[in-house]
Amino acid sequence: MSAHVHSTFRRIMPQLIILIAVLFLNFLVFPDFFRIEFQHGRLFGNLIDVLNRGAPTALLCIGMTLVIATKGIDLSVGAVMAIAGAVAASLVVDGHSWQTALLGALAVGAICGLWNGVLVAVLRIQPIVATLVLMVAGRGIAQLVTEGTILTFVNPGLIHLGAGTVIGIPTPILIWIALGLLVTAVVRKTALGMLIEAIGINESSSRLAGINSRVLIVSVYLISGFCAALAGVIVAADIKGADANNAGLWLELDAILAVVIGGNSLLGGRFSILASLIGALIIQSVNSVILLSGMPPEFNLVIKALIIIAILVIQSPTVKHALYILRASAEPLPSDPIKEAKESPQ
Amino acid sequence: MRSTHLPLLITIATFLLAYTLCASQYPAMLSTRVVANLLTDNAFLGIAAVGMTFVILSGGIDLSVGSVIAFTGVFLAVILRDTSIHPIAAFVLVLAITISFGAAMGAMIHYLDMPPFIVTLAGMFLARGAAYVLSTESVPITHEFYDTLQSLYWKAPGGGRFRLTGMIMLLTFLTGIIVAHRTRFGQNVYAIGGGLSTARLMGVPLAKTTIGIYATSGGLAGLAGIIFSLYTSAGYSLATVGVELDAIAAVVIGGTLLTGGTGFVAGTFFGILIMGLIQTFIVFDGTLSSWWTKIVIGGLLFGFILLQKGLTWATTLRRKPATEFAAQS
Amino acid sequence: MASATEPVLECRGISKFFPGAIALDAVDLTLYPGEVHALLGENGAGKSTLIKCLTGAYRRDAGKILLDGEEISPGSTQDSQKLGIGTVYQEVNLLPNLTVAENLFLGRQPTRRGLISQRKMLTMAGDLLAEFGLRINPAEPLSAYSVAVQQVVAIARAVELSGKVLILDEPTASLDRDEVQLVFSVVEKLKARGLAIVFITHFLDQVFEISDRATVLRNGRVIGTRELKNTSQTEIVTLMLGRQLEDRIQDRAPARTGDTLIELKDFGKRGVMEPFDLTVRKGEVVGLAGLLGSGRTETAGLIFGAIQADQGEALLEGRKIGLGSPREAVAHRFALCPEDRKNDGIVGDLSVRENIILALQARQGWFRPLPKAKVNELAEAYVKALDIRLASLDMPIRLLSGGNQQKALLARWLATNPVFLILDEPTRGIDVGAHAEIIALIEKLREDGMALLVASSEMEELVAYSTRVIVLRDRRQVRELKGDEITTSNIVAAIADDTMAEAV
Amino acid sequence: ADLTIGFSQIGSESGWRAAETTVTKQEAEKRGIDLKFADAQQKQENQIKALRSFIAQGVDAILLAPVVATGWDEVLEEAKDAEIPVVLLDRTVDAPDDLYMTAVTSDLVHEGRVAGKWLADEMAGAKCDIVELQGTTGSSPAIDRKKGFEEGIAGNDNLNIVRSQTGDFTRSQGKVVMESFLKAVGGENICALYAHNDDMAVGAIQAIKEAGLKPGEDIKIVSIDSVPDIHLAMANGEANATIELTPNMAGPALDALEAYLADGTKPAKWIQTESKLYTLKDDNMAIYEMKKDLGY
Ligand SMILES: Nc1ncnc2c1ncn2[C@@H]1O[C@H](COP(=O)(O)OP(=O)(O)OP(=O)(O)O)[C@@H](O)[C@H]1O
Ligand SMILES: Nc1ncnc2c1ncn2[C@@H]1O[C@H](COP(=O)(O)OP(=O)(O)OP(=O)(O)O)[C@@H](O)[C@H]1O
Ligand SMILES: [Mg+2]
Ligand SMILES: [Mg+2]
Repeated sequence: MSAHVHSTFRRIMPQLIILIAVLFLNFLVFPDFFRIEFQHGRLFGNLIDVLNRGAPTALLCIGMTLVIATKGIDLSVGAVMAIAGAVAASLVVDGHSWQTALLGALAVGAICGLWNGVLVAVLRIQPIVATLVLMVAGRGIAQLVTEGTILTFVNPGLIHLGAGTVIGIPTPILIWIALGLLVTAVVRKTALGMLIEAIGINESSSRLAGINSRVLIVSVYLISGFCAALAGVIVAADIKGADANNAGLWLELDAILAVVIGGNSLLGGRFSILASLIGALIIQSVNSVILLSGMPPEFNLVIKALIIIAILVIQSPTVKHALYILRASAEPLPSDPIKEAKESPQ
Repeated sequence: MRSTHLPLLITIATFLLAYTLCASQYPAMLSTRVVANLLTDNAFLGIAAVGMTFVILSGGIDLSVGSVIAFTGVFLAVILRDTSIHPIAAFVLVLAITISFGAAMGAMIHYLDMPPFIVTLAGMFLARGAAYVLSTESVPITHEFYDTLQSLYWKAPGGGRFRLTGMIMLLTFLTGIIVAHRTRFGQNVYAIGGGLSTARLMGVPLAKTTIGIYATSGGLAGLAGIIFSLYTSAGYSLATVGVELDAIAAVVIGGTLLTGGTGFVAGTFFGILIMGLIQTFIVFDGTLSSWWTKIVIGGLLFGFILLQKGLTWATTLRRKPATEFAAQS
Repeated sequence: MASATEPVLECRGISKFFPGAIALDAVDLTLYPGEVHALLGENGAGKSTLIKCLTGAYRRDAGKILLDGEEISPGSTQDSQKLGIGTVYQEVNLLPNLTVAENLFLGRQPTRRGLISQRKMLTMAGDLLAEFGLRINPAEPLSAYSVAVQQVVAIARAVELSGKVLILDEPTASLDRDEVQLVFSVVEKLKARGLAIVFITHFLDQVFEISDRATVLRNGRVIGTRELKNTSQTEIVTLMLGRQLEDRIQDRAPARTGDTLIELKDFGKRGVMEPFDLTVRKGEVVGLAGLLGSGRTETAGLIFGAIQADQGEALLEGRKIGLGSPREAVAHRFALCPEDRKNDGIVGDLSVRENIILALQARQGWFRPLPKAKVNELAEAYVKALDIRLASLDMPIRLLSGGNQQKALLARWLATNPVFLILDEPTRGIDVGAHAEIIALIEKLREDGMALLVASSEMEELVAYSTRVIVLRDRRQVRELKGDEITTSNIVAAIADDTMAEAV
Repeated sequence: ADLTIGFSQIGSESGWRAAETTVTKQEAEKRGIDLKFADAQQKQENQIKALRSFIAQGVDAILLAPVVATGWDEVLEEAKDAEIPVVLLDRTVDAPDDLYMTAVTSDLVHEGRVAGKWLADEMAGAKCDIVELQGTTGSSPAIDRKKGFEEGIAGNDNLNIVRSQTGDFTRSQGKVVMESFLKAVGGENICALYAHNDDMAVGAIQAIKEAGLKPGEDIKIVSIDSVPDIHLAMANGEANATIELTPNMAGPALDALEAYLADGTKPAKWIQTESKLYTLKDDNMAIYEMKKDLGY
């Protein structure tokens, strides 16, 4: 067990270090960054904001990690968020309870995931294009539901999901942590994780070993759709309205970025949801630096791009290998299996 | 003719069929105006898509093109406003910048072993951010050289104007076709797309080719930016958001596989025309609401992919026993 | 013969370390012009690694390489190609998406006014392939041709590239006799032209047929170099294994076949395999013989559900079963060790341990993970039983040498405790020692009452373990040989007979 | 004869724009006009394509809501050659004014100025630190409304913009950015919020409430557009002022077009719509009820 904890820790070590570095950057631009107070029945502070505002990306990257592990990608999550938010809002506006609205939205998200999954696993359309279809059309579907307006609602139950607190902690934080733990537990305590990795590494071999790759692939897209729907509901609940045009706009890119910053390969295979979640927090912390720095907004993108490039370069296999050599120069192991293997075709 | 030319023929056939259908509903679609518009309006997209075709043929992706186009426009507008250099010099300068930008991304992809998706995503943020820093406002370009270039067109009977920009796009496609099929660089692009490690063992110069591919894409995005600035006589940092996805869609509709290694530059040309046709048709129809427009575009994209899939499937089925064993990673 | 002349290529003290393994330890190798030099050794001895260090595919950690007396240091395969070293790597390394001609001339295309001349390239390709007895359309994509054809194309390409040295890493593993002869005749020609040729294989007959000298590697060290004229096979084997290979007792325990296990009726798929009937009993090894492309792999794939049959039915112990997918087959305790281990066998990035339990876990279902202790126990047991050479069970399987990967795959299927085991080319790329062990294993499994179906191109091997041999041709079953009929010559005759019959 | 008019709309990126589309369609229907609607998905190139297609199709007139001011000369010239009158809606362009018939717009700078003036009057010399939620970086409303507001408060040393960041015109970004303002500056130190549109203000109001402050009292809120939800907030005393940008640009535009096509009367080059200021003195609940079905 302790060996397991140890190896997990080693896996997420680089991400943790980067997170701490970026948080420290926050501290430099805003010295009160780490202060957390209990105000008006809720925890209040920048750190809480990072956790809270990171919720949509964090939720998306749970599903995205699994999809990417199977060598796929899901570009439609932003659009699915919009659809789910619209469905939830229109259900409560029509007088249904928030539970019904939530279930409805999640079901719709799952259906969207199913559609993507079938396109990828059964029709064998390449994931990028397969999900591009829903990315383009999904926002239209969401607007169809809201008829182009921002559909506002006042249902307190639904609003609580996005803007409420539980014992002082904003609900979205609890939701993404809970879902992250749940999915991690499910894939790691069962054989699912290994089977998903096997598919991502070599689908043909996996199928011949008796793995039901189709169903598994459909499932990961389904989970991704589900996560996106949950994120969509939270985002809508947060502003008490479904904004079909803007909800989750370009958030798929953040989610993919989070997965990559989490050290997961876009080529599929080995994955760590925990590391992806830290990746999501890193992205949110970068956003936080930008907001707190008080720089004019035209610099936002340049700052974000430069920080991200720095992070990615540090994490790239080549640089990692160089660091490994540096660290290992005292030890007898002269080279890194990852790098060497890259050179080998077999 | 190689059997692999089939997807190309199919794309062309699809375009002709779709055009006939559209024309039968709206005879005005046959006017020279529509034909000229297809060329002029899609010139910048077409040029960017040529670069994207090379990137995708090599198994990569370039998400930065939309931002690079916007950056180019802003850069030109600002430099022509603030200095007195001649536009041609400005063009050369901006092409040098975008080519180096692309080359830098290629170098990161190759030497740092990072996935293209992520490198070019960061490039997309950076280029757009740089455009913002140069100017958030839309800057008009008033140089008379621009007027000269814009006045270069041939007015066909029926009112269609065949402009210089459309011709530049055609020229780019021609060059692209020749480079892809008749040069070593082009062959190396296909080789890398067929399998990176195999290409390495076969002695393909990976560094040179990869950097070349992204430099090409960056340079063509720069050229597309110049064309776009001619098209709008301005530079605007919010322009051409998401154009990379349009370019990718055009490449895919044109029959190039995103996994790399198979496809044709010429196919992309028809992919562009098909997308332009879809848009023209929607405008001619004029009854779709904002959201139905999106849904219909998505639906048509799906339709084309499905059609292409079906045809590939039908053709590979014929020789399945032969291909199955040779499938390489 | 060649000793008087200066060496073309000299390796001095080449070393290569991998984490947990020393793949090469100060290896010396000297090549003279006009010689065929065999590089021999067990699986994992370091042969392929040595080649890759030579051609610049790997960075070597120590040592010098001299070409014509001058020190060279190829940093990439491109460099070594320029220096006149042509190489065929262990797995076919060509690009399926390019045409045959493009593959042949990649990087050296004939140009006219700066542009590649397709027409000229096609003519040149046609001429080149004709030398190898291949009459195929070089304008077709490579993927349209079989592995064997591709292998020959790869050899042709390497020959074209080799001004001084030609390296062939197990080039004959997927070729049958006629094609091997063709390759050898080309090698003879090149040898006469003064090239130095390195030849790696596990077929000792072929080594003695074509090679002049042999260098034997064991555990990354050179054990010795011998003039083959004055050496016996036994001596070479002893050098390779570090021990003598006991002669196997040829008379097997008589086939005590049990009840019928599986019965296929009118089973087949249009365009892939003509419908056939097949019955396999418990305790029986059915061999599948035939030429390349005769349909052995297809037969195996059909039975395992990897290729979906479109007609016929399957009975397992008298009950009708469906074989629509490998998953169904695995559920019925079938197992298939595939021919193409790189693409259909290993899951490269997963650890050896995970690869071994993969099929068992897949059968158990997603939600019943095998307990850790059980996993370790299984993996360790099989590593020991099959003598898989590895640094650690946690290393990704793609880092194992080819032969050891093959053994790990075998372990994967044995771990599922199958009732019916299908082996497609089980000994491909496996060294002599392991070869004998695998044959012994097949024997043992049969004696334990398992039913086996083994497809192989090595007739001696089929003769050694089969209780029945089915001969295939052109995707049809043409003969069945039983008991004493099973001899190499009968199999060859069966194939030839049929050819004759066809011709009439 | 039946008129066919092409309408090139930017997209449906905000509630206001959706309302403009709805109103335009209603106005066209009222007059029996065949309206060809083209949504450009926020892209200028799509608008140019749409215009060219309209010309090829031979429509009688074109309504254009330009996404950006520059870049229209070429295509407008083509329309002129084809003798198709073009009317600009809600934003103008940087082209010679003989290339279009008229522009029906509000004055974006003026809107910002009204907002600034209102705040200056409201504070009446008291010291006030203002935070600003900008629109999408680079968009003309963001640039002009910022400029107008700065003009409006110019000369009042008591008024200072202490933070200014983009909220992308959306509710959720408005909320997120306001949250960070509240922490970076301290809620008690912020006296007023100026948002470039109502949607961001609505998001910011929620952030202020969650921080335990009273929007409208602790922090004065002024924004632009006059969408229904801000009137609801004003009715609840959670926002203080909004400046109306009417979604009915098509009404005056079509009036002018019909007059021109009937007897050739040329309208003025600029038909300015009113930038009406609404404050807590108005009956905001009634306005909300009136507006809420307009498709915002
Ligand atoms: N990238 C790598 N990382 C770690 N170990 C490696 C790597 N590549 C090879 N090895 C190890 O080096 C040793 C030599 O492997 P090599 O492939 O050279 O063997 P070989 O002699 O070609 O065997 P075979 O006959 O099976 O092909 C093996 O033990 C293998 O596990
Ligand atoms: N007529 C043909 N033309 C081209 N390729 C062929 C032809 N017949 C068979 N092949 C190819 O030959 C290869 C081997 O075929 P198959 O697997 O059926 O034979 P096998 O007896 O199992 O041979 P192997 O010894 O390679 O396992 C396959 O890739 C098949 O597609
Ligand atoms: Mg080897
Ligand atoms: Mg076979």
